[in-house]
Amino acid sequence: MTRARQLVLGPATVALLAVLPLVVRRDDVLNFLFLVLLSITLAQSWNIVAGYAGQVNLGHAAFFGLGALTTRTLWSAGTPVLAGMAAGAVVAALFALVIGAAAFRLRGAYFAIGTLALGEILRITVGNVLAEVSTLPATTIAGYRLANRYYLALGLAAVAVLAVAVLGSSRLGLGMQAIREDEDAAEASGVGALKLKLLALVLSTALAGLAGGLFAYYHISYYPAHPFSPHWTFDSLLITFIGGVGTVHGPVLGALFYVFLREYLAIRWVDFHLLIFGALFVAIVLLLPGGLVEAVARLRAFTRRA
Amino acid sequence: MLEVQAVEAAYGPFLALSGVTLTIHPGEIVALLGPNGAGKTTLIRCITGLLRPRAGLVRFEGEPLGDVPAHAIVERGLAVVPEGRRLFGAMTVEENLELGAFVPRARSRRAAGLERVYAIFPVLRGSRRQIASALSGGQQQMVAIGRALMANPRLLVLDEPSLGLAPLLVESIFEVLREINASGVSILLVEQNVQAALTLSRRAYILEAGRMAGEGSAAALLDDARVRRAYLGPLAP
Amino acid sequence: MRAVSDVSFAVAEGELVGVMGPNGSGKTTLFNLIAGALRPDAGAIRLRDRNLAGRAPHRVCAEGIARTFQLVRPFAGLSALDNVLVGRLYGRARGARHAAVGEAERLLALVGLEGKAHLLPAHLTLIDRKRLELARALATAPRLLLLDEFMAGLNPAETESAMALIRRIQGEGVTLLMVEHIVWALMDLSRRLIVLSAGEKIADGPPDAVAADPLVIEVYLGGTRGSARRA
Amino acid sequence: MNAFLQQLVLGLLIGGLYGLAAAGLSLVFGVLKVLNVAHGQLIMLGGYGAFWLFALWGLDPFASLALVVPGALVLGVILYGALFGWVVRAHEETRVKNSLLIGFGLALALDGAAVRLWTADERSITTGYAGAVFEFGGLAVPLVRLASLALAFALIGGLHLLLRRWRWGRAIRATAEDWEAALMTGIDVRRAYLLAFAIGTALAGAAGTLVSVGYSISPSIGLEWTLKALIVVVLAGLGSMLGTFVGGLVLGLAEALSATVFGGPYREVVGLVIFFVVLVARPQGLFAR
Amino acid sequence: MRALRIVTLAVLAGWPAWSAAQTIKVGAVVPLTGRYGGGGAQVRAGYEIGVEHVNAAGGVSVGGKTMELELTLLDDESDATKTVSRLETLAAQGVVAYLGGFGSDLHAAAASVAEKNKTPYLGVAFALHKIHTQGFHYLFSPFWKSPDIKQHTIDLLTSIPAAERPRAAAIFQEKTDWGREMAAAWTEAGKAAGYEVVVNGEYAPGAKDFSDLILKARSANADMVLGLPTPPDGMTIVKQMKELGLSPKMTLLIRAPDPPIWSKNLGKDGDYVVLAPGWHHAVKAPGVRELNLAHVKKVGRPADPIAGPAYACVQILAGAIGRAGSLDRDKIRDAIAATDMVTVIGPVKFRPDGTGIVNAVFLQWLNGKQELVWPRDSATAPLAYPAPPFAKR
Repeated sequence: MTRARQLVLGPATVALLAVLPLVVRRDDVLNFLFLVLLSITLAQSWNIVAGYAGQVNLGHAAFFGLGALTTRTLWSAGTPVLAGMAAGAVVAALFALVIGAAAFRLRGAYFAIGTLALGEILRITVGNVLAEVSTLPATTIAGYRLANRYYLALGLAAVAVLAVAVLGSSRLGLGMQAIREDEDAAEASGVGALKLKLLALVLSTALAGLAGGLFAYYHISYYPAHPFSPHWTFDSLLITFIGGVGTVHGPVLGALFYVFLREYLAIRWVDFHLLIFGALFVAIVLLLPGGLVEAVARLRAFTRRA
Repeated sequence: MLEVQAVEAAYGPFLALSGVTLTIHPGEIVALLGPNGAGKTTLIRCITGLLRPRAGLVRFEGEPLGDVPAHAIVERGLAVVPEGRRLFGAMTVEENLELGAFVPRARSRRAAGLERVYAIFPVLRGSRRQIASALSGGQQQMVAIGRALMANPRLLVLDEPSLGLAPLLVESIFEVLREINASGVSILLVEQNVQAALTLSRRAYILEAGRMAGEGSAAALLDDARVRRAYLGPLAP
Repeated sequence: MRAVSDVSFAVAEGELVGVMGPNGSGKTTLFNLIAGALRPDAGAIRLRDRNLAGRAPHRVCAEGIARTFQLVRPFAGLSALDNVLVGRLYGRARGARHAAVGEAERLLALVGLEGKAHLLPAHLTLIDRKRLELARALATAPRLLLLDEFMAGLNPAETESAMALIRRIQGEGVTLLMVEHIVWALMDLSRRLIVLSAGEKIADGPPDAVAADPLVIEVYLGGTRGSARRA
Repeated sequence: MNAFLQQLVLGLLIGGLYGLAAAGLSLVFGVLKVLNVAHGQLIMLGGYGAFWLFALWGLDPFASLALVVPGALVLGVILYGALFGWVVRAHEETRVKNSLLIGFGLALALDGAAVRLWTADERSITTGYAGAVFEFGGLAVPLVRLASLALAFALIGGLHLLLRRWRWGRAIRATAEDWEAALMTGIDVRRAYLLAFAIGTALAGAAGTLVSVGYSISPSIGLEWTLKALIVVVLAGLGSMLGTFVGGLVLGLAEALSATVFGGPYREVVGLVIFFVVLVARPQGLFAR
Repeated sequence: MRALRIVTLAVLAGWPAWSAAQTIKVGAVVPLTGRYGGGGAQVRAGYEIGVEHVNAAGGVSVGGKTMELELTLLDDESDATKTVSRLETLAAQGVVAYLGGFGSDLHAAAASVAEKNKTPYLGVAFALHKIHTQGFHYLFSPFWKSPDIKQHTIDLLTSIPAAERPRAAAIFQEKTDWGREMAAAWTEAGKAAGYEVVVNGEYAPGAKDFSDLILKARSANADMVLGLPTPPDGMTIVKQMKELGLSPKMTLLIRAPDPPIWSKNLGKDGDYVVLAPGWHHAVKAPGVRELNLAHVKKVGRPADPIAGPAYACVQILAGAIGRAGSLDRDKIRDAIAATDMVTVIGPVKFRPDGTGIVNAVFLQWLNGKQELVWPRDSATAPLAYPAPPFAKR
């Protein structure tokens, strides 16, 4: 795809999605798209550190959760939600800086499992300390508009995609990709690996923190430990991998595909949806080992030839 | 014994071997010489089934090895001592040796094989319970050769057995190879140590940049300027 | 275990020095020490009087020492141009981005990769990958360039063109230290050779003197002592 | 003091189960370089196997190991042939990634299938001798859990011997270290992979049996056990089954210790903190060579 | 990008759109998989039998027109975010009311969506009172709450002769808000019932080892154990109590012993445990027999403890729609609030906060069966008290 087409198509998609709530007045469609957009943001943020800097972070939910926790707390106390989200992003990124220095002593699978442990530590601690359900007051619920959440999600997803697109062609992104490909060779070319890995982690977790803030704004009633659940990490990972890791489009395609399939099957086959979803997932991985981005490229090459 | 005919091999898009032909007759020691990166190890990978040639044919005792999986080639009587020894470092010396006799043709003669290896390398008997990675380089090389011998091969392929060893050790290793050959095992020896290799072998091939650059009797090659130049350059004496 | 012990030498600005020695003699270890990939247990590595021993590789690179790898290690997921850009944007040069692209393209042309800027390394031949790695190293604007077996695996024609390339780079004022197995090429290129054996320096001098050194012939051409005498 | 010692004893007992749960995962990861995140689901299936043998025929759970383990072995062969055998053909990096994805899909499918087959109810086996206790110097040592520990140890010990003495056991170890060199010594590496995966699944089946006796099983326990096993695998480091077992014991002890010191709710947190610290200080794990 | 467009179109076009039919649409999101799957299955059976019975009896008369109930039930995998998403799907289908799932976290999420969508919500199987203090307008629960349990615990204990009552209680407090709520309530109840809380130990749900709590209770000579563990935690607690020799006179566990599987799993070790599931298939109320018959036909056993209240939800809803005479959700809501009817769980009324005024029951596992032991008048067996030590069973 040419850059020019990208420049037209991206804003056009966003514009189309922006007018959608005015046309389609169904909360289920908005809610579905909200989940897709949230998944795009979360997967894209994971993509920065895993797809670009090559560090498979299995503790991603911790940053999503920290963002949600901070935002919800501040918002409940009367802070405007956007300010709360900003604070959530800062808290998530600061935590990333603190643990990153230790975690980046680990490489490869050890980094992955180490961060998984960190995520679990946070989840259990938050579950222990904050065991009370967090529910918005009835007056807030009365004024709850899903469209507001949808627009915020749309904006955030656009920011996330844009951030990854810009990063991908920037000096920093180039350095991160060099680390992903070969950390030693990157160092030999002057790339300070630790600094860039930390930067990628901070960027990634700040976005995850924002996504968490969005979740806190969206979800009326949940237990504070819920956004710390490893499921959020796994969802991000699966979406990114099945879409295409280290690409701008991968997480977008992956999120659409993953959320759609999951929701559709859950509605269509109440008793067998997990079984079908799992089996389909396995089949897709076996048939399209390169992810959806690659499959789309192959499909396009095929249709062009035909 | 072994025939390599017009073999062509590639890693991805770039060609590592082209039109390589080589023959080993029963009972021979043949040296394969050539500078680093000339494709010697690639050729060995083709012979041992780790890499499928893109074109050409490898025959062992008259049978083409085209579709034979690597592990089954050992069963046919072709064993290899890989470059860098590639021992199973966390296992004991004896476990390494016994793994050498993994294939059915060698299993029944495991005990005799062990005795033979210990007879050839008496030091190993003493260190047989030691973890292989704890051995010195020379002893590790002995284990690697011993492991290949345990397969009871009719053709032994050695990839740079002198690598990183002190000259005295190289000498004794080569002495052992001569003994092994005398017991009826053909040998294909890949070496950088030209002098030693040519002293040991009767014939030699010279591989350069993926092609056969020369072939001949060892005695002739020892005095061949081409060999010398390949290693020491035009200024070589 | 000691891979390299008590090796001392100096390289003058603009010089091209060859390092040779049999496999396992410590050449690559020496390079890793200079480039910061390994930390020396003792001794100093000075570039223009600044001690670089023990510094991280990317700092060493920023000081002006670049390297290539024995087995080529291009960034497989990045285009040729991006490979070179990494060097340009992070090395000693740290140019502005738009200027960097121009410089990267110039370097790609210099090493003979014009028209291949957008290919992935997997689609390049070995010699081209070596050229690419050289361009990436040059992009960091090195004062000293370490070439680790640059000619390994090349056919004679390719070797000739690689030699021409190295001469061109030397002509640009880069100081070169190269490990090489293809000795005739090394002897042809350099005015001075250092020979390592078992981690120690056993010879240092002009090529003809080194080639005639009996010690060098023994360890290098190898063989038993008896046959060395015969040679 | 007595209560403290009692805690440690119980921590040790559960640690043995952690070790057994991790052993299969460790073997598969070490040999195939494949991360099977559906390992917990395989444990779950093993638990159901034992449960049904008990519920339908009244078979003692420890005796039912004699059926569950071979059954799981067969299941492992099938899973390898159908799924993971395809993954091992890829390069190592893609291998881990694709195995993660396939494992995830498999886990979901098994979760869903288990609910359909056995309902979502929790199940547990209580034998006639459940709750029996050895008194030992004032410490209560529950018989069932002691037997579980002993069995776990016996299984791991057996596996250890198998990997040391059996021809194919050595082949598996050799493949784990250097599959190319293994191939060059005449080992059919694919077969070693298959065996390792099947044995790993059999170990999961055994672990599931013990879980169903000491604790309870339900279709949703998979993830929890996968995480626990994963942590033990990394804590212990790859390379030694006995090391993995000891790693499990260490984790069990650490949890018991922290429950005593920081209170029950922080049992797992402290275990994880210890894990992280060990990992950063010694990335290759406690017992890896 | 072409594929992206195709997928986008597919999402918009293929998304289930619902046609208006001549039925009353009722939606339920219930955990059928995941950690609450076991409880969800009980709830589901109650709903489905309830809807069958209402329709078999001719449906609901709405403004002179008789309409059938149409239940759409979706699985949320015990994940609150999916609960929300699937409730929205049901809303778009045009449901006039929601029936709840299982587990307080899912209920909390679901009730708030119902509130947002201004759709009446009837849920059982959660005793957490806190949700009802948020000022929710559409939330109703014909199920007893923590304060009710507290009061009835007092009633149950005071029915025991004063000299024999338990004196020292150990509370195994799950580290959740309901756990905290009930621990406070039971501590309070001790004043009236004459016991002292000697151990109040916390644990995180899903724990594999409860020995620290059990040992503390043993050394404090606790003669009563109170807790509200999930089924796996409850089973582990009982197993470990036996192993560590803690044999209180009374063990009152809410939630874990509710499913019939309890005694299958624990055998006679599960006996004597007192439970408070809110209902029993032997209570004397109209319709219980029919419910049991249908449940036997469907599942092979009389109705489970949670199936009854779930069935009652359908009865209450059908009654309210009939009285509202309209499918307007606010009118249905008001009719539910004004409920005063007799269901399979007995007479039901609602307080202004949406909690139900319902009969209370305590059951006890005796010889592998759930026996109704309180209230005395409908009891199927006398309360076995004190419970014999594990060793003597």
